[in-house]
Amino acid sequence: MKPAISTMQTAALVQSAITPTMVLAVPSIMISIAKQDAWISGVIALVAGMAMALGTAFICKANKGQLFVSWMESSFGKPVGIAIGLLLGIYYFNSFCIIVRSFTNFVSDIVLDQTPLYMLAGIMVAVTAFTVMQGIEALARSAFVVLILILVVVPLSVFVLYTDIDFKRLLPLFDESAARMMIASLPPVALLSEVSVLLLLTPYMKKPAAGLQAGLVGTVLGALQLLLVLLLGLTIFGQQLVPMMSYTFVNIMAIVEVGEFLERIEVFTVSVWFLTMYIKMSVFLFASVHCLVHSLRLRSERHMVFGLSVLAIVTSLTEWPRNMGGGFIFAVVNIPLLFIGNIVLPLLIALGLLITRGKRNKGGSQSS
Amino acid sequence: MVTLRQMASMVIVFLMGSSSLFLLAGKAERDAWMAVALGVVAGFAVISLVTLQIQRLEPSLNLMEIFKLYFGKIIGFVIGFIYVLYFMYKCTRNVREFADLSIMFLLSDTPLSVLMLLICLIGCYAVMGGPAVFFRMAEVLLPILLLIYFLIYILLIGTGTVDLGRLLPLLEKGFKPVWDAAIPEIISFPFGEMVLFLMFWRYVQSSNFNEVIQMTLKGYLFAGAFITVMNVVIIASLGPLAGWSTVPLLQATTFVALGDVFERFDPFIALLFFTAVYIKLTAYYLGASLALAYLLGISLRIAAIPVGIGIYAGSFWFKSYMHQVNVGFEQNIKYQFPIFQMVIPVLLLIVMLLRSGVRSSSKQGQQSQPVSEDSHHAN
Amino acid sequence: MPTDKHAGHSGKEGSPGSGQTIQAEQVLLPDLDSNLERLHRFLGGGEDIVCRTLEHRSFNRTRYALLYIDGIVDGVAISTMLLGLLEDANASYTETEGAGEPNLYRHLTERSIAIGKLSDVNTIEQAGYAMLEGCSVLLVDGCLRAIVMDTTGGETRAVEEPSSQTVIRGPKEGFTENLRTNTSLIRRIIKSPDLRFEYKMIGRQTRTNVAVVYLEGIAEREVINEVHRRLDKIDIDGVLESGYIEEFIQDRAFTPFPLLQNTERPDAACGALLEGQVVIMVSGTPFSLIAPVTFAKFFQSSEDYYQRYDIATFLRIIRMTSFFISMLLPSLYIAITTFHQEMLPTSLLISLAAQREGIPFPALLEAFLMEITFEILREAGVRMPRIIGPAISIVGALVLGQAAVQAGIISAAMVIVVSFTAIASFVIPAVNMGIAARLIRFVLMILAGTFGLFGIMSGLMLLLAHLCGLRSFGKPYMMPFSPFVASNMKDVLIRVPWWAMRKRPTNIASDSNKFREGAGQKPRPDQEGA
Amino acid sequence: MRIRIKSFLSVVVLLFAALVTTGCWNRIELNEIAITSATGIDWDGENWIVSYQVVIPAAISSVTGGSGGTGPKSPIIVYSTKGKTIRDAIMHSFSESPRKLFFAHNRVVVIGEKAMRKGVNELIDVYFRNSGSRETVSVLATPGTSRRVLEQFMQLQAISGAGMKEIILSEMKNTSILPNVPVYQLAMEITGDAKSAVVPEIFVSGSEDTSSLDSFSSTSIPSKLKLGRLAILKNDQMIGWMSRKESLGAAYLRDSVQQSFVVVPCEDQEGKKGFDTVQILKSKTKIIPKLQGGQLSFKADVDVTGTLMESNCAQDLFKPGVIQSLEKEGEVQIIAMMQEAWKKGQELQVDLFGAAEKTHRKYPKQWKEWSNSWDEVFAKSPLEAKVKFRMARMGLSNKSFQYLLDKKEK
Repeated sequence: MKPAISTMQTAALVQSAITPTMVLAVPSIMISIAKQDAWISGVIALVAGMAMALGTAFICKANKGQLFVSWMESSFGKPVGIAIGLLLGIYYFNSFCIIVRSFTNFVSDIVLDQTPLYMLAGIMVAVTAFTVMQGIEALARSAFVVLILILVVVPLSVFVLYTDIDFKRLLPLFDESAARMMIASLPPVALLSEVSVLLLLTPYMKKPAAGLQAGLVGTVLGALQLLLVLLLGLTIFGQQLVPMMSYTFVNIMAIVEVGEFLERIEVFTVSVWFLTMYIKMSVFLFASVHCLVHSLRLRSERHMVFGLSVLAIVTSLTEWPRNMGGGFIFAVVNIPLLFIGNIVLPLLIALGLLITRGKRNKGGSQSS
Repeated sequence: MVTLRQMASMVIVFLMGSSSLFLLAGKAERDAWMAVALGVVAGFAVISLVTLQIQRLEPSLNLMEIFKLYFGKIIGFVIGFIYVLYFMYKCTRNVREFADLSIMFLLSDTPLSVLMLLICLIGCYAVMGGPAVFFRMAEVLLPILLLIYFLIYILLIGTGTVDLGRLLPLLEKGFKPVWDAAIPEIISFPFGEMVLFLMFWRYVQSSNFNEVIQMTLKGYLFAGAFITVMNVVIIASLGPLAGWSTVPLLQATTFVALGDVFERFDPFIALLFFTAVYIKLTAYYLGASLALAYLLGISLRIAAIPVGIGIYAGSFWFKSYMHQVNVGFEQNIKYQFPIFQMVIPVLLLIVMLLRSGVRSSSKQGQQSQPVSEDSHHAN
Repeated sequence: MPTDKHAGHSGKEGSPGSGQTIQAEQVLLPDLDSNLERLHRFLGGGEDIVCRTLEHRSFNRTRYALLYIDGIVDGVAISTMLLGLLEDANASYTETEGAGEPNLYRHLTERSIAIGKLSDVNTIEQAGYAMLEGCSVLLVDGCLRAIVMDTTGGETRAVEEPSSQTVIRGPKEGFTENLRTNTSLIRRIIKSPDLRFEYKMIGRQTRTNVAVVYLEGIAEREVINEVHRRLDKIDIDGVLESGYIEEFIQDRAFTPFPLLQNTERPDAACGALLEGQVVIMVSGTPFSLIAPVTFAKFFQSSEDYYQRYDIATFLRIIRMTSFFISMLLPSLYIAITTFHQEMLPTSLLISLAAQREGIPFPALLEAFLMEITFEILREAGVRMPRIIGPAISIVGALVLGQAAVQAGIISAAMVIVVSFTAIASFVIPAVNMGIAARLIRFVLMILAGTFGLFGIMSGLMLLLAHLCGLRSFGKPYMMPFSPFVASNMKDVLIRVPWWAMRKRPTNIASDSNKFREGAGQKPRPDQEGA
Repeated sequence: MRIRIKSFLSVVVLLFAALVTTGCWNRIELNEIAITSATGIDWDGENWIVSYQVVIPAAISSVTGGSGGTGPKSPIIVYSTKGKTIRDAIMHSFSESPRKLFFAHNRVVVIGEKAMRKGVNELIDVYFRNSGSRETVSVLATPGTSRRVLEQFMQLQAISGAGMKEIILSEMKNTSILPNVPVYQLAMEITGDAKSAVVPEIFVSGSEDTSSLDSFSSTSIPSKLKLGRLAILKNDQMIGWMSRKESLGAAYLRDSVQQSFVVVPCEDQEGKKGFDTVQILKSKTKIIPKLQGGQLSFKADVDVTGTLMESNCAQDLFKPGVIQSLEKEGEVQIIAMMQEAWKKGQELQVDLFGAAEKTHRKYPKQWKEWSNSWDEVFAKSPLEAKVKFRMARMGLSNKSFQYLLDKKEK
């Protein structure tokens, strides 16, 4: 039977497609640009994210339940459809490699600094490949379970840090110019644009119409977690110290001290964080495999997953030099690529649909 | 329903409540116990002539109903409401006292607000159960309290801390200090508070009301004697230091050292004292809630909540422990409490005697709907 | 025994009486002696085959023979039936209008045989199989059909207390090997007309009787059809235990997690039936299978429903945590002591470091050593004869652990960790889930030894993906958790009191009738007087 | 199809085997790490000297009592290394220590005065850059060399590093004269608007050291580790010390007082003088900058709750008059302390009390031009302190004992 995933599970997928990389490197960059008003640009990013979710959901409504590539072919003709499918496939594969590389850097910086990079990347991609091989339904269910876990752990960490928070450190509000705030909101908006993965997910949903709901919940959850880390960073460390830390979230958890025994627990929170990283990697691998398999008309997805993951390990290790500055490259340099893949392409598709709908309505019967 | 034994044990525990903590009539120093004895006698007069008479005329009505019946709807409501505030104020004083003493004795670093919240919550839980449950608690607690007090006396006498010689130059400064220590203060502090029982007598199951009167007076006398004996023991064991410590009897227990095993057990005794105080403050809480429930026509459980919040908020009014003690012993006992405990009850008695016509009509009306009355209150 | 050809041929036939192409020499011939001789040859002439020929006086002395295999028939039923036949043989009947084989056949079936269930067969091979089944066959000279009488019996074990799944409070009777007793135990508990038993015969050589039991209207129709479809597909020589069938009909081939629940207790089986599940009972084993089943079901013991709800909830949480402890504790210990020492409080770290001062092996190897020793001890404990078995494993564990610590081979903390893990894996009511935890523990230990907490988290992610992908008879395995079904959560981690469990677990029971008890049955104490 | 699956599985198994055999990169056994409980940083003119106090687990825990039979071994050893930079010095430690230094359980970092005067920015950078060291380590200053502090034994606590942290924590909780300053708080204050920070001082009282175990055989040990004054830092360099009285006043101004005490002079009817000790239970300080015309001034209002711990004058404590006089005296004492600390801050031209941050928050526009010359602006702005003192309880007796004695004669 055709796999069917519920609305909440799609929301969990969308949320985990956005949050992990966003919460790692983006806060310290935003705070270095917009100082203590960084959380305002976080709010701007939230609003922009919801707008993008609305746009994507609007486009998805036009899809009558066909899979993405076949939907493209039916609305723009075979060659254009395959071109879009291949383009998206490559785009998702490329961002998959970026994500694998940024997580490998993160793990080797924070936890396992002497483990060789290829072994870390190997393990990560192997686990991701296994998850994708289980099919979209298993992936959706694990995403939901991980979301529940995060919704338990994150408030717990806020509760534990309660004594160190001092809201007065946000005080000279609107101290920075509006321009700096807009610039600071660029990286999170770029990452929030990942909601366009909904285009691929809605056909699999039990109730495709609820795609809007899933997109909104996903982006809001993601943006809220970013806001939470921004506020924690600002209220605990103040805006001068945070730019010095490459992974803000880890330093925040490092100063937790409850009683004599509950100290130095940031490795535990980071380990729970590994789960969300895995879900994000599996979503991207699934997206790229889905696009490539359907555009190239291949028979089985399992072989494509195996091939792509080996290719991903090699590219993610060799594409960038060894000594890259933490998450900076991926958060800032990656923005134009994200904009093209997640905003320009869907807009073109929307435009195309509008034009062809006019033609299709006239010749309504034979083409659909 | 409440049995006679329960009413008597409630009277004893209620009177023993906070009076067991302090040296009453401290101004009369060595002769304080005589002042207490005098107070017991004076109180006996007040309770038998005024309070019990009111209830004898209207055995099945509580104070609020009597006000409404005899003072008319509006004035009855107003005076009733003032009494609710009086009961709530007495409860706040006890809550604050309980909290401050436990901070001083047991938990020095706990914030006051948390402790008082805890006390109010426990009180609220007991009140929610209704009067029957609360009186059963008193009946269970009385034997335990008496046993422990008896144990303390045995220990104090056994280890020789009690030396009756310290009482000896009796009436050294004549009778006057004893008299003015007794009349305004002792009458109103432990013994004048019996006015609260006007709210409870109607729940007692008894064929005729005289049994209730006998039982209450017996309980009252026992409690009076008990408190006098306690005062004697305090003065006999502490002598000149009696007036010095805020809680003399606890101070006395710290002197006890029976072999190196049975030493420094006063925190255990402190807990016991606080149980008695807890019963007193919950009694006031219950009285206030029953009154409010009757006035506003709502059920006891719902009325207990606003009363509880009022008590908790009120107890923050006192700036410090000393302020609470000063307000209590200087102003209230001399000016405010006598009004509630003597002036208004006497006034009420007179009005009841005058408007006996109203009473006869209320008698017939009373047979027809006793049941609905009770159920209305009970749920 | 029948030649190979027969085997090939009969396998397809499976259930008796449905043969299509009957070769000539199979058909029963009128002549009694040739039939007897061919039947003997078909059954290989064991000397436990009994043949008793009789002669009926009033049906012009036609001969008829009674055949059965001694030992698997009910001796009492046979002897009474023989008595009846003998009497009938000597009695003389007047109105025998047409003597001869056909009405003797009819006369015997209607008037004289004292056995309840009769049926007739017309080939040697069917008669042979029936006799192997434990029935007895009556051949009449000159008649083309034979009468088959159901006289199955023989020595079976009495109903005893189940040995593996014991319970403090609750019924004490357990299933036995005999399918008939088991179905009667179920019948005695659920006396409703919609209780359906559907019988199948599986296994070419063993021809084991398998009963698919469900409650009409409560179990889902597709699930029942699915069970039947999968059972019919099994083509195997012999089925000696329900475990054979379990591996054939489960949804996924390679998974450490059990996809079918087995139980030895009729009350547990009936509990499953009432919740809309299907029970598969196999003759020859007290363990019957329950399907479809979810991950959470393995942490519910039948006692949860007999004890009060608060202790039941508490025990369930303990079981769930002990499952994770038995899987994660050794790997967490290795990861934290060798990779992330900063997570330990200082005093604990110093005492651990002092203990490990003289230990030669790295933590991973040390853990492996201890785990394997414990597994060996446990297996020794099980294999030992009943009395000294458990004593050996516990004493062994303690003595070995203590000696190892003294000798400085293993650190004391490791012995604590490993023994606590071993005990934790016993807490899980279902043994097969305990086994799953024990196997995964080794994989996680290797990952922890190489990548620390990161390795453990990767292993858990693999596990989560695998679990979410699993299905049991089409139903998602992680049912109430990941495809979140709020109403089922009432009976998973917590057990709400009985009066609150109104709806049957959705998505397992059929959607037609949802409610299993009336509403508003919360016990409300009468408000005694003020 | 079947062959390919088998080959894929065999590859995975091979990968797994490779994992285990090549060993595990980040794996460090517990008996291969040297747990440091305290580090000391010194500067001798051109080289950093970093000293480590390493814990010897076997000597402390009683588990391996058997092997410790060769007489009491010292639970800690101290050694130091020299280097151009701090990390360089730490790397030198590999050439002399059999085990890898492990900083995660480091409790305290002691910085010598010369190193403090040179600057702490290098140290903070080391603490934030690599993941091994913790940011919650407490910073302590010492007049002499930090190595001498590390070598001292402590009476009750075997590991003096952990002992130092416990002293500073309990001191902050009960008397709050010296604040506990973790590295991240030091970094925040230095990079804050005021560009200043404070660090508590620890020093070795007494002449010779108690660095050998046999000094424990007598009832009192020759010299002890004590908390002393407060070091003041400006732009990460130390510029001077602050006395204990001034540092208590600073603690009130920085609102870092959890519990403290104040000695209040008292006088009875006959005019006999004496002293009462009042324990401060709770104190809350608000510093509000006020701008009239160009002149910036600060108003500090503090409300304090106290209980009487000791009363030497003959007073009946429950009289309202007596309570008021006690409260008034308390206020006078606290105001005096605060003014003294404020004056010292202005004298050294360093704003230790967070005044800069509060001004930046209240007047962001004026803050633009004040920010670079803040020290002069701060030196000129006066402090008007107002304290609201509330006596909550009088303890177990309602009159002072002296009162009973005097009354006896009347």
